[in-house]
Amino acid sequence: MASAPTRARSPRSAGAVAAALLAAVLLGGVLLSVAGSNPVDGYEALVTGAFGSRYGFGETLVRALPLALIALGVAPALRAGVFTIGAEGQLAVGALAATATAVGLGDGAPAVVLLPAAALAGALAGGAWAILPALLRVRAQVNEILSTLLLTYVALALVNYSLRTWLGTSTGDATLQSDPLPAAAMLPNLLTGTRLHWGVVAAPLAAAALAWWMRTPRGLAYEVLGANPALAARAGVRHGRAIVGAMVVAGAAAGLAGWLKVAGVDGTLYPSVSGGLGFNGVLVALLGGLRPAGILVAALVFGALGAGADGLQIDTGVPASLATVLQGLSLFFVAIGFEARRRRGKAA
Amino acid sequence: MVTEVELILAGAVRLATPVALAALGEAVVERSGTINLGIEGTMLAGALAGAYGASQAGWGAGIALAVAVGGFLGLVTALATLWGRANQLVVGLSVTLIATGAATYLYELWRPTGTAAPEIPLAPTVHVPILREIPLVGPALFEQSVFSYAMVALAVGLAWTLRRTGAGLALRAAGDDPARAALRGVRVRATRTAALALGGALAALGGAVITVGYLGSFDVNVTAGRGYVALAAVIIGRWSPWGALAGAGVFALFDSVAIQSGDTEIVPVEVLTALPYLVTLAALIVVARGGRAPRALGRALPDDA
Amino acid sequence: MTAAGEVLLAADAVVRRYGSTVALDGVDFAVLASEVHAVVGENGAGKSTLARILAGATAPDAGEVRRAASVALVPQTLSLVGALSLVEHVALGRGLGRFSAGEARARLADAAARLGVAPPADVPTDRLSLPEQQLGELGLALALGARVLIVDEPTSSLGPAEVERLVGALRGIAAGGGAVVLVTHRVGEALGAADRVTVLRGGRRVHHGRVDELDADTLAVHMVGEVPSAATVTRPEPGRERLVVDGVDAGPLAGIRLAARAGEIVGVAGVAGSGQHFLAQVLAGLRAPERGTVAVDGVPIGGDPWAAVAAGVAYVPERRADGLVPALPGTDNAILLATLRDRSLRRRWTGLRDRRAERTRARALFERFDVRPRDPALPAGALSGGNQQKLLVGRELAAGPSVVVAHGPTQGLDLRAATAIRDDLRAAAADGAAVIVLSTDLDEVLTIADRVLVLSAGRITDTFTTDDRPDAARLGRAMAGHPLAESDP
Amino acid sequence: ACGSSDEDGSAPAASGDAAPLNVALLTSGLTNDGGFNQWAAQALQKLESEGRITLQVRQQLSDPNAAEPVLRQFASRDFDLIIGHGIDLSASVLKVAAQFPDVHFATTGDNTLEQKLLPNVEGWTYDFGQFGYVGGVVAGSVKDVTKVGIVSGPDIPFVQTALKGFLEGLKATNPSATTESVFTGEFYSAQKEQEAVRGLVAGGAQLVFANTAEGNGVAPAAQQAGVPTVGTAVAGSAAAKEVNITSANLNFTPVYTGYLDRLAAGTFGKRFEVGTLANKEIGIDPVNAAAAPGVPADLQAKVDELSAQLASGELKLPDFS
Ligand SMILES: Nc1ncnc2c1ncn2[C@@H]1O[C@H](COP(=O)(O)OP(=O)(O)OP(=O)(O)O)[C@@H](O)[C@H]1O
Ligand SMILES: Nc1ncnc2c1ncn2[C@@H]1O[C@H](COP(=O)(O)OP(=O)(O)OP(=O)(O)O)[C@@H](O)[C@H]1O
Ligand SMILES: [Mg+2]
Ligand SMILES: [Mg+2]
Repeated sequence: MASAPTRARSPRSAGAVAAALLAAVLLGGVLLSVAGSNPVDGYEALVTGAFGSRYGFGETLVRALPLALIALGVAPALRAGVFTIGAEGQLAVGALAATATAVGLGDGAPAVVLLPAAALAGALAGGAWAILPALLRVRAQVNEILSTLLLTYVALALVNYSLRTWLGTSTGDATLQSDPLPAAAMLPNLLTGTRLHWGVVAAPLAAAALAWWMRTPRGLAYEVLGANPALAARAGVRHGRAIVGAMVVAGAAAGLAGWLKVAGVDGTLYPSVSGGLGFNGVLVALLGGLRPAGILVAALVFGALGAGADGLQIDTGVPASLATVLQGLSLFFVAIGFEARRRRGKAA
Repeated sequence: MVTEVELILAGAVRLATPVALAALGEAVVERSGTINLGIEGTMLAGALAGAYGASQAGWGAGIALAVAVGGFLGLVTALATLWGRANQLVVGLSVTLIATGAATYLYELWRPTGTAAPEIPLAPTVHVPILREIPLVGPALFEQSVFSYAMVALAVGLAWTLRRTGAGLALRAAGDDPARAALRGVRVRATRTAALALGGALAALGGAVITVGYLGSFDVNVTAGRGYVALAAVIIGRWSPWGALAGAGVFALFDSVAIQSGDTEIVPVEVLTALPYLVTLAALIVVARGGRAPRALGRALPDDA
Repeated sequence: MTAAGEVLLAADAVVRRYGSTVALDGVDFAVLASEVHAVVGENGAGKSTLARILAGATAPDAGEVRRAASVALVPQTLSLVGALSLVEHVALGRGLGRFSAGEARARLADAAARLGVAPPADVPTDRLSLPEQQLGELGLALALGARVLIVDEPTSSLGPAEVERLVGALRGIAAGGGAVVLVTHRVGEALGAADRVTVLRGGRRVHHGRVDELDADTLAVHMVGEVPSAATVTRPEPGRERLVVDGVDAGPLAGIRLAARAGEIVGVAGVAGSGQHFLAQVLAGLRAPERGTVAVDGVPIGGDPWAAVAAGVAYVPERRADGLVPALPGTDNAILLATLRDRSLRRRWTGLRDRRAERTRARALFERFDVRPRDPALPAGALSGGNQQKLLVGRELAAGPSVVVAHGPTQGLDLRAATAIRDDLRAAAADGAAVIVLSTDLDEVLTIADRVLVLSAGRITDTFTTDDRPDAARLGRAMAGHPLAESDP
Repeated sequence: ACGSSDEDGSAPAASGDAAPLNVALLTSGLTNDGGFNQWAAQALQKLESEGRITLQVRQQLSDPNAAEPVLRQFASRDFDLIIGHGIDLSASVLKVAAQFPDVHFATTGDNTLEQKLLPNVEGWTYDFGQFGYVGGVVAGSVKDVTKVGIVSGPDIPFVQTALKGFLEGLKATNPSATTESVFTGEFYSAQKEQEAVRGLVAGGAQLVFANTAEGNGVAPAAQQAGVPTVGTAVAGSAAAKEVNITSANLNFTPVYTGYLDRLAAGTFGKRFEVGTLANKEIGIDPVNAAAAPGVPADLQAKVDELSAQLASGELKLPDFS
């Protein structure tokens, strides 16, 4: 169904990504050697940690889920040339709203009420957090990279404040956290012996939605938005509304990811609920080439690196922070690899 | 009251110095047309390199090592964005990921469990005898780390260089209109590369100032987002060296007030944390209308430059 | 002192290829002291390539260039860096150390004296008007010590008065013992300004010699070979008013009032900076007028591009890049404006794009407007400039518009493509559209329009029909937009 | 309250010289901070060198987001004992332990931890009041000190307990001394500690007490300001060696030996223990007489005597919590 050049481009960029990942793997091998570990053993431990056990596999998926959701949500904005990178803060306020809703409705409420109410609260809060930077971009030409970044810190301060005051746990714990969510507000487990929960179905659903949207007339008009807003307006996509729309959708997806985090995994709101997920989500979107399938794969790679790293340290004693280095390296080489491919494609 | 104001101001200068050094470098980088989101990671790398070098061979060696590491990261960024023409934002964020991960990784290799914390000699503080007694601003201006004075000297030097030298002209031209600058004999890529190397070196210096200038210890949270603060400071400062100092000062002032207000919670501490970001946002709204950003900022290098 | 007739700059049998295109094919050239030497030819003839090779900015694949004096190139697209002043340009790209602004200023003043005009030297050049920038480039080249100036199409955005002033400056340089190579595709300009002329066609030198031995027609034949004749379209008498602009203020525009009838082609002439861009945008609904109304067939469209498209306004922007998305395939570019509007391009149940229907539509458009190659799957950016323009014009005209707003529609195109596009515009008018053609090129406007409005500094200063063409002096006065800053001592 | 009950009978029946046990230590800070985290790592490394355990250490896990997956990884991999060291880890340990009833965990916290323990989790805390009291006595013994500055971490109950203990000790030895107190809000924030110290010294403090994790920011600032400290970790920074008079410390060796013994005996679980001078889980660093001119020559003797009195119960302190 895709037009010829689009279809022709996919395997080539897949090749570029593969080459880039290979380069990252080689450099990572050097770092493993520095740590006095045999790189082959190191990678084996990494892979075993990520996929070698039921628990590890579940962990990989659990970690990939919020990344995928954020990336799929932010993809339309990035495709339209809107660089909204505030998912970190949007996830945090989404988690905050979802927690407040679930805890506020309390133990009495049934799951059919708690689950959708908390999900909705998360998505609305995340989306709302995107409105200010969106309006500033549209009305005052304020660069959205910076405004969304700045509001991320404001969001984290808001979560901290809430946990220190009105939303803080009543049990007098030393660390900031909310009361645990009522059991009925938690997403049921999907795979016993893992943390994998039913929320994971959100990723393929969101991917399908993105794929569908990219094939709609509006999807085409959005492609034009970044390069040529006047032309997009003539095609029927108003610049201002489109940008606000794309940024709010990205925010809502991040907020939803925040709900999934507390209702699927943590069961409690911690100040560090976002913990870099938002930034990594944006990177996953870019790594996945802003396409649904690519994003799912990239999210799995990131998730596997995170889950595998714990196994790596346990098995070989290599510090788990190597995973962060590997994530950065993959991204770095993918960014170069994409461009090289694009240019070679043009020259041909 | 007087002592409190003195403390807050002096503390603000100390808290501003690392950020301002990074912001000065980033101002140069952005003037040449690149946004470097890698400075957060570069600062952390500099903090570790400074700590390592200082513990091995004194604070001067720490600073030298940090500057070298930062310059190297700047060159890597240049290689990817200018020669590889990769997206600046992605490369910057990935450099931050790599540097953050690597700093944690290397520190754990350097100081595994069971070893003592490194002994990191501190760089000296300059005490100017009489001027230090001036009320209110005395301690803020005349009793500071060598790096604070270096920061001011650097701002003077950079402002002059941008206005009065061929290097400054080349830099501004590369950031404004790379294609035409190239037509006029400016080596755009070389210029931007040099700017990135300098910016990386200064960001790393800023990081090293935290460990070698003030703390005498290292952990992976020492920079805590200050690189992004430096980015904001550059914008509040409208891409000028003096503006970068002022922008860094705004953030530091709020931090300093938050610390000195101690447990007398007049406003929630989170408000003080969040306020500088909101102030920056407000500044952005004003500045965006003025619109004196380097015109080619953030764009990929044109094929003919 | 050098004698007149001394060869200052010469090229022997230079060849330059770009991929399979041979831009220059064994061209000989020489410019002598004290002369203005015109290089003329159609678009794509190789003029700019020759200019760059002469200046040393591009290396030839074969052949040799000899320079007996310092050479400076003022390129076709201006090369001033907007953030820097002219004074700073003197030092730009010449070493990294400290520079003396005083010395640079003195050198510029000296150059200005030779040119006879002095554009402001201390403000960022993006604050200068276009003619000031153009003259600034010339002054800069002289200040940097060039004796031979190569000027590539300097007049494309100037009005008659400014062209005259520039030609005067160029003649002054030649009189002072320097030499000027004037690259242009305007026959009249070459004849008026130059001592000798070199004609390029398809990368070969097809003629060279003294200007006083030539007349305009002969020179045109040298340039073009044979001139394709315009297809004759019979058009009905102008009908009802389709476009009415009433008292519009927008940006520099003040009190614009105009009407265009079905079947009529209205030209809007004006130098760059006269407000043409704003007028075109207002007509296309891309900019809301601050005051006044724009109506198409009685429907107001102020500031709403979507409503404008719905009312049947076709818009060909000044720059092709503003009308097409180079990265997207021809198909997407061809159906872009219809995709959200036209149900037949969508699948019935899902609402998704119907790729087959889109391709069919695009192929038909490529066929009808002769876009080559006939491959709508190619990215639009891979088409040549002329074919991109045909694609753009085709998309806008395909749906049978009520009003056509075409801004510089044949700019930078060779004669054949330009003719085709003019024919398309005439056909649209014949089908009942009101057509507005805006251009800085007076010849173009006179060629196509039935009626001409002169726009200057945001106001309509004159209006006439093409049958009743006014003399050059009246036109010059009407078009004189920005007065130049007088030289300061 | 210190009852031991072991519901799960699956504990490995290992004897003293059987194969070493697999132990994982998760700390909230760095294990070379010279203080709380390093003391734990040192104790376990000693046991490792004696061949009783194999040890894996993971640092800087104060963020539950980072800590919980690591706890689960260890729990799912046949570790005999997983220690979550630090009050910020205790909630995570309890959460994960509930899902792995067959795995043994230990964690630290404050007095509220006791009620939350599970059959497979042991808890530990120490006498914060006593800990602070020792510091107060030392600070009060320094000559010519009229004002003492105190830098505390977050304003939470056990930090308050230590603070009250300090004030009581100070009053006991120097009743006329005044104090000024600052909370940084964080256990590990060296730069905030520094600025707090500068503020206190500018306000007239002649000595600073570090009531934080290890005071790694307190010592360099105090050194620059020219005042001595009490309570900073001497191993944590070069400055502390110069300016710190003495600090209380924690000795985890008896704690961990107890864990191993109970694991071997199959009695591990739900036990809560409080470290004190009496059970030698609190100790006091040697006095650095060169830290300040006002340190009296007999301070070491005085500290030793105090320590003995508190250990024997001869001197009883009120409940500060
Ligand atoms: N950098 C380039 N890359 C590829 N092709 C080029 C390049 N420069 C010129 N050409 C090709 O060489 C030929 C001559 O171009 P040139 O710019 O010299 O023409 P020109 O006579 O100056 O035309 P115009 O009147 O449009 O300025 C054209 O076919 C053009 O497409
Ligand atoms: N970016 C590109 N990618 C691929 N092919 C290109 C690209 N740009 C130009 N070409 C091809 O190079 C050739 C020369 O292009 P150019 O635009 O110079 O044509 P031209 O001679 O000026 O024609 P026209 O008169 O239509 O503008 C054309 O065949 C065009 O298809
Ligand atoms: Mg040309
Ligand atoms: Mg062309």
